[in-house]
Amino acid sequence: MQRSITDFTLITGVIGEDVHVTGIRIMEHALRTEGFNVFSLGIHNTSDEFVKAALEHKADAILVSSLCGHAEILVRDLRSKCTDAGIGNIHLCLGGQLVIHEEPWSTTENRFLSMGFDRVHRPFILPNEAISALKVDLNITQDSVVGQFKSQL
Amino acid sequence: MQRSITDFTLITGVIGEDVHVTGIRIMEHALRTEGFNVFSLGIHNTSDEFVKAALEHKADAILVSSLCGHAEILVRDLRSKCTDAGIGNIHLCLGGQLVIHEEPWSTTENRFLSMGFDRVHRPFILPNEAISALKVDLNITQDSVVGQFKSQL
Amino acid sequence: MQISNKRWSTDYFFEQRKRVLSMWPTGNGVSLTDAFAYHHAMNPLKNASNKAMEAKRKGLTLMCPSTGKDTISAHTNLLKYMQDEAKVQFVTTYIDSLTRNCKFDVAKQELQKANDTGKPRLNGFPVVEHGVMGNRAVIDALDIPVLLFGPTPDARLTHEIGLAGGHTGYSGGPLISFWNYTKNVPVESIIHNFQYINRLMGHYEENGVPMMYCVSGAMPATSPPSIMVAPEIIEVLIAAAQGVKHVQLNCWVQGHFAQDLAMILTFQKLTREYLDRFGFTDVKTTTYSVSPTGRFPVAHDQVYGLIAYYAVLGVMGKVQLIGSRTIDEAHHIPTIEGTAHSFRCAGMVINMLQNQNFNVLDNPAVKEEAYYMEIEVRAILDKVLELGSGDIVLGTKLAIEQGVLDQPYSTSQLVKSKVLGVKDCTGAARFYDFGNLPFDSDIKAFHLSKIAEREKQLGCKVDYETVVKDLTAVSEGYILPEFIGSSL
Amino acid sequence: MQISNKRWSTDYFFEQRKRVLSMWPTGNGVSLTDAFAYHHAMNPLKNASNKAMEAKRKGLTLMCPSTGKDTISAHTNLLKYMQDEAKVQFVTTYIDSLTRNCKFDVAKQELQKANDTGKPRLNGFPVVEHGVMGNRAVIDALDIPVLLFGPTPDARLTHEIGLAGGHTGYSGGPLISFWNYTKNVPVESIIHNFQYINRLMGHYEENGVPMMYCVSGAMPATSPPSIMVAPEIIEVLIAAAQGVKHVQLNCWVQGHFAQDLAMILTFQKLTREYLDRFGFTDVKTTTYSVSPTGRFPVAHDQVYGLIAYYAVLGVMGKVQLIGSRTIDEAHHIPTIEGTAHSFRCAGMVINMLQNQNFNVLDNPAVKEEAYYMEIEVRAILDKVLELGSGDIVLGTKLAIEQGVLDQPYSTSQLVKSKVLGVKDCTGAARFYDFGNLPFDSDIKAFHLSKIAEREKQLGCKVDYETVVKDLTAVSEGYILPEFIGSSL
Ligand code: B12
Ligand code: B12
Repeated sequence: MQRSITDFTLITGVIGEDVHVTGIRIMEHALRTEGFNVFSLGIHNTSDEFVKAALEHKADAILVSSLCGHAEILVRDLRSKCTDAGIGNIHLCLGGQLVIHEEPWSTTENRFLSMGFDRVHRPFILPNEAISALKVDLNITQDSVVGQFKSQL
Repeated sequence: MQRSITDFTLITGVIGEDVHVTGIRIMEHALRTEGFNVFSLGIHNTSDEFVKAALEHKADAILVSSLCGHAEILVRDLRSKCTDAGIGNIHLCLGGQLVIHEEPWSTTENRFLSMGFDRVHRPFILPNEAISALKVDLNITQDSVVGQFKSQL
Repeated sequence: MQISNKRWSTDYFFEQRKRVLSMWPTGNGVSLTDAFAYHHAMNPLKNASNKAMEAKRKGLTLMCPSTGKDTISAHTNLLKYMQDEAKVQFVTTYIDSLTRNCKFDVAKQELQKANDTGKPRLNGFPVVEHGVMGNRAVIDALDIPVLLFGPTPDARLTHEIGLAGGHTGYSGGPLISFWNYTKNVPVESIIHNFQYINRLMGHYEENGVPMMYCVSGAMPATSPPSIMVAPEIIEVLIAAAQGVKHVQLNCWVQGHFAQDLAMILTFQKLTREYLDRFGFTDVKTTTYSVSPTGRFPVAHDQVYGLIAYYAVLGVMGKVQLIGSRTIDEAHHIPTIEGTAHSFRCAGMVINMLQNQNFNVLDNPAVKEEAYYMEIEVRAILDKVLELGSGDIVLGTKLAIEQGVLDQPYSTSQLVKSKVLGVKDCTGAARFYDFGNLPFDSDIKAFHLSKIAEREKQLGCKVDYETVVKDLTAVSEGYILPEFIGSSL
Repeated sequence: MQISNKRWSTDYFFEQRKRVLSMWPTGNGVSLTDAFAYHHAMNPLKNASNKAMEAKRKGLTLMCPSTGKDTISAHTNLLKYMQDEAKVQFVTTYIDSLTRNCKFDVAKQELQKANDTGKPRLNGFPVVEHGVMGNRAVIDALDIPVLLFGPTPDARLTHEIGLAGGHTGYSGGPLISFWNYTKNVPVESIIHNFQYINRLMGHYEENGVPMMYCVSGAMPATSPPSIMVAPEIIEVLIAAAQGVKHVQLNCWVQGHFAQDLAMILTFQKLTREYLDRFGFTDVKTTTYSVSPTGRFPVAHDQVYGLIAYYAVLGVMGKVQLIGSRTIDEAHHIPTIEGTAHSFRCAGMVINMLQNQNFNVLDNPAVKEEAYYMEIEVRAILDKVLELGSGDIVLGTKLAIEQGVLDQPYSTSQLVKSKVLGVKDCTGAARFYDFGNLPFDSDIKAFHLSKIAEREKQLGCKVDYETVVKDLTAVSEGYILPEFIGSSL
C-alpha cells in the first residue's frame, strides 16, 4: 500500500547547546506545508530526547539541525541510541553548518555518514531541495504528493 | 671637488602617449625642495625629446615616468639614443606603473634594467625613497645635502 | 524564585559569590583585592568605559570585532592581530558555547585537545577554564580594552574570572539570553544571574574600576525596533539598580537607514529618560551598532559591500563603537585574516566619513520612524511597569507570560512568539502580527498602512511566505526578496 | 582656427566626414544607412539613452563599469562576464590609448601580437582597428547597452566606427580631453573634433537613433566642484548646438557627502537652466557618478570599503548610473574577476539602499555647499559668455587663456594651472589658490574661512605640502592626511 505524505511523521530539532533556531523553523514550516507531520523539539536537545520523541510519535525520520560548529561532538551517539531503543532503522538526516574549520565538503559528509546518518546536507540547503531528497530517501513517489502542490491542482 | 645637490641637473617627464602627470609633478616638487635643478618636460614626450633636453641642459640624469602600461613599447630606445647623442653614460631612471599584467617585480625590474636603465622603481615609490636612491646613484653624499633638511639646521 | 529590581545586599551578594566561585576549581583563583590592584595599574585608556566615553567626547566612531579562539596563544595572536593589523580600537573575548552553558568539564577536555593538536576545538575562548592568570596572559599582550562577549543564562563565573582577569566590560544581558539562547530557563533565574554580574560590576565601580556593560535586548529578525529597545532598556534598569555606571546601548541595525538611525536616537533618548525617572542620573551611556544576525551573503564581494554599508550607517548614527560581521560569516568561524579584512574595510569608511560631520539625524524620515518607535517603546515599558506595580523585574516576568514582551523566532518555549515582523516596501521592519503588544489603534494603523503599501507593490497579500523570504533576502543581495535578480 | 557654437551645415559636416573616414582603411566600412538600420533593429532597451531615461523614470540607480580589452574575444568575454556575473546594466568599450591618439598603425601591430600570442598588449579596445563588423561582433553578443569610453582630442573616426558598430553613447568631452589628455593641442581644435562627434550623434538622433553623450568636464584633484561643473556645462552647450539630445552629466564625486551631493544637484539644476536659456529645451539629461581618480588604496579590503562608500553616495544622490574604480585599481588594469567583484560589491549596496528613498538632498550642509557652488559656476560661465560675446565656444578659448577657466595638474601647457585645491577640516575641497577665477569677495571669504578652520585644527598654515598630501590621503585610508594612523 502506497503511503501518502500525510502518513509520514518527522521529529525535528536542534541538538546540543546550539541556539540557532531560525533555519530549522523555516524547514519545519516548509515540511508542514508539504504535508508531513512534524513534531518540533526546538533547541537544546540531547540525543536521548530525539530518540524518546521518535519512539513516542512512531516517527519515520529524525531531522537534526546543528549550526554552532560542534556537531561532531554532539551527534556521534544518535544512531547507537536509536538502535538501543529498537528503532535502529529510522532515517537520520543532518543539516546546518557542521564544522568550524574549512575542509572539502566530501570530508565533512563522509564523517557524518560514517557516524550513522543517512543523509547529510550542505550548508544553506534550500527547503525545496532538502524536501526532494527526503522524499527520495523515504521512498515517497510523486503520486503521493499532497500539500501545496497537490492542493493547487 | 665635491659637487653639492644644487649642481645637479635633472630632466623629468612622462614618455609616450601617457597622460598620468600627477605623480611626476609631485616628484618634481620634492626634487626641487631637495635642491636639484629640475627641467620638466610634462607629458607626451618622445625619447628624442628627452635626449634633446638632456643635451641642452647638460643634465646628470633623466627621470622618466610611465603609468599607462605601455612602458615596454615606449622606452626601449632611450639608452641607444643617448649613446648616439654622445651622452651614453647619463643616469637613466624609470618610475610609475610599468606593466599591465601581473608578474614578479624582479621580472619587471630586470626587463627594464636590461633595456639600459640604471634604476627602475616599484610602483608607489615615495618621493623620499626615490630621492635617497638617486643620491646613492649620483654619488651625492650626505655632506652635500642642501634643501629642506639642511635648512632646518 | 521571587526577585525584584532592588539592589542586592552585600551579604546576599557575597553569600551567592561563594557558591559561584565553587562551580569550578579556577573560581578559587579569584581575589577581588588583587583584581582591583591589577585594574588600577592598567593604562586608563585600556579600560573600555574610559575609552568609550573619550570617543563620545571627541565624536569618534571606533571599531570592535567580536572574536575568540580557544587556546591562550591562539586567542592572543588573534586579538593582537586585530589591534595591529585590523587597527581596531577595542577587542572582545568571545566565550565558547560550552563554557556559556557551564559545561566546564567538556570544554576543558576540548581545550586539552586543542592544546595537544594545535587545531581549534571550541567556538570561543573558555574564560573559566583558563583561570584568572590565563585571561591576564591575553590582556597583558594588548594595548587596547578587551570585553567579554556572549549572551548566556549564567555567565557569573565567567565574569568573576574574566573581570579579575583584566576584561573591562561585557556584552550580553538577561533578556537577550532568555529570548535567544535558552529553551526553558525561567526569565527570573536568568535575571537573578545577571543581577549577580551587575552587582559584581557595581562592586568594581565602587572600587574605582569602571566596567562597561553592553545590553543587547533581543536579536533582530525583521523586528520593528521597539521590541528590541524595550527589553534593552529593561536590561539597563536592572543593571543600574545593581550599581552599574557605564552602560553601552547595542543598536541592532537591520539595514534600513531611516529606521536604524531612528532606533539609535530613540534608544538613547528613552534610556536617559527612564534612567533619570528611577534616579539613576549618574549612569553614563555610550552607543554601539552592529549589523543584523540574519544569514549573510556567501560571496565576499557582497559581504564587503554590506560591511561598508553598515559602517556608513554607524558613523551617520554617530555611535561610539561599531561591530561588524565578517566576510567569512556565512562560511565558518571567521579566520583572523577574514576578520581583519572586514574591519579594514569598515575602517576605511569610518576614516572617510567621521570627520565630515554629515548630519542626517534630523531627516524627516528618521523623525517619522522615531515618532512611532518612541510611543511603542513607552507603551511596552509602561505596561511592564504597570504589571510589576512599578518594579521592572516583576513586570518583565508577567509581561513575558502575557506576550506584552514578545519576540519572533525565540528559542525559548516560555515565550508567546506571536509577534512577527515583515518588511514594508522600503525595507523597514513592520509588525505583521502584533501578538499581545499593548499598542493603540494609531500605532497599529501606521504599521498596517505601511504593509498595505508593500502589498500594493507586490500585487498580492503579504503572507507567512513573505515573512520567511524577508528573513534571508539580504543574503541573496537585496533588501527585499521581490527584487532578487530583477533589474531594468 | 576660428570656430563658434553654431550648428555645422550639412555640407560642412559631410565634407569633414570624407577626410575622417579616410584616416584609416576601416573608415571605408562605415555606411550610415546600414548603421541606422542596425540600430533600428536593436532592442530599444539596449540603447543607452532609452535605458538611462527609463531608470530616471523609475528612480533606479544602475551600474556601468569602464573596461576594455584588446582582442574581440577578450573584449566580448569581458563584457559578457560583466553582464552575467557582475550583473551590471551598462558596459563600456574603453578605447586603448594608442587608438585615442590616432596611432592606428602601432595599435594594429600590437593588436596583431595580442591575437597571435593570446596575451594582452593594449590598454583598451582598438575600436578603429577592429572596424564596424569587429565592433558589432562584440555588441551582438550582449543584451545591454555599450558605450564608448575615453576622452581624447580626436575620437572622430572612433565614433564613426564605434557608433555604426552598435555603441549607443560615449563618455568623454572636449574640455576633459584638453585639460587632462593633451600637452599642446589648442582647445579650439579639440572642440572642433567634438563638434564633429556631436554632429554625428545629432545625425543619428535625427534618424531615430538616440545617442547618449556623457560629458566629463575636468578630472578632479581636490577640486572644488564648480571648476568641474562649469566646463561640463560648456561641453553640454557645445553638444546641444550640434543636435545632441541625450546628455549624461558626469558627477565626479570625491568622497565628501555634502559637497558631492551638492554637486549632483547643482549640476542638474544649472544644466537645465543654461540649456533652456539657449533654447535647447528638448535636450534630456541623466546623471552618472563616479569616484575620483586620485591614487587608490592598495589593499583590496580598503578599496571594497571605498567602492561601497561611493555606491552609497551615488544612490543618495539619486543618480541613474554609477561607475566605480575596481579593487585592482592601484595594481594593474583590472582583471575581469576584479571588476566583477567590485561591481558586485557596489550592487549589494545599491540593492540595499535604492528602494528606501532615503532623502538627504535637502540636508542643510548640502544646501550650504550648493549655494556657493551655484554662484561660483554662474560667475565662471557668465564670464565665459561675456568674453565670447555670447558665444560659449569663443568664450571658452579666451577664458582658458586668461585663467577664467583653469585646472590644477593639467597636462596641457596651454593652461594657466594657477588654481589649486586643498581640503578643509571636513575633507571638502576648497580653493587654496583662486588663480584668475572671476569670483567675488564673498565666495573667496567662504573658502578662506573654511581653510582657516583646517589651519586651526592642524595648528599650522596650510601649504603646498598639505596640498600634495591631500591628494593621496585616501589611498592611505583616510579622507585627511593628518589622521593617517591616528586613533584614540
Ligand atoms: C543568526 C546567527 C546567530 C544567532 C542565532 C539566533 C537564533 N536564535 O537563531 C546568534 C547571534 C544567537 C548566534 C549565536 C552564535 N553563533 Co551564530 N550565526 C548566525 C548566522 C549569522 C545566521 C544563521 C541563520 O539564522 N541563518 C538563516 C537560516 C534561515 O539559515 P540556516 O540556519 O543555514 O538554515 C537553512 C538550511 O541550512 C536548512 N537547515 C538548517 N538546519 C537543517 C537541518 C536539516 C535536517 C535540514 C534538512 C535542513 C536544515 O534550513 C534553512 C533553509 O534554507 C550564521 C552565519 C551565516 N550563515 O550567515 C552564524 C553561525 C552559524 N554562528 C556561529 C557561531 C559560532 C555562533 C556562536 C557559537 C558564537 C559564539 N562563540 O558565541 C553563538 C552560539 C551560541 C550557542 N549557544 O549556540 C558560526 C558557526 C560556526 C560554524 N558552524 O562553523 C556561524 C557560521 C558564524 C560564523 N561564521 O562564525 N548566531
Ligand atoms: C589618476 C589616474 C588617471 C587619470 C590621470 C590624470 C592625470 N592627468 O594625471 C586619468 C583618468 C586621465 C587616467 C587615464 C588613463 N589611465 Co590611469 N590611472 C590613474 C590612477 C587612478 C592614479 C594615478 C595617480 O595619479 N596616482 C597618484 C600619484 C601621486 O602617484 P604615482 O603616479 O604612482 O606616482 C608616485 C610614484 O610612482 C612616483 N613616480 C611616478 N613616476 C615616477 C618616475 C620616476 C623616475 C620616479 C623616481 C618616481 C616616479 O611619484 C609619485 C610619488 O609617490 C591609477 C591607478 C592607481 N594607482 O590608483 C590609474 C592607472 C595608472 N591608469 C591606467 C590606465 C590604463 C589608464 C588609461 C590608459 C586607461 C584607458 N585605457 O583609457 C588612461 C590613459 C590614457 C593615456 N593616454 O595615457 C592603469 C595603468 C595600467 C598599468 N600600468 O598597469 C592604472 C594603473 C589603472 C588601472 N588599474 O587600470 N588615469
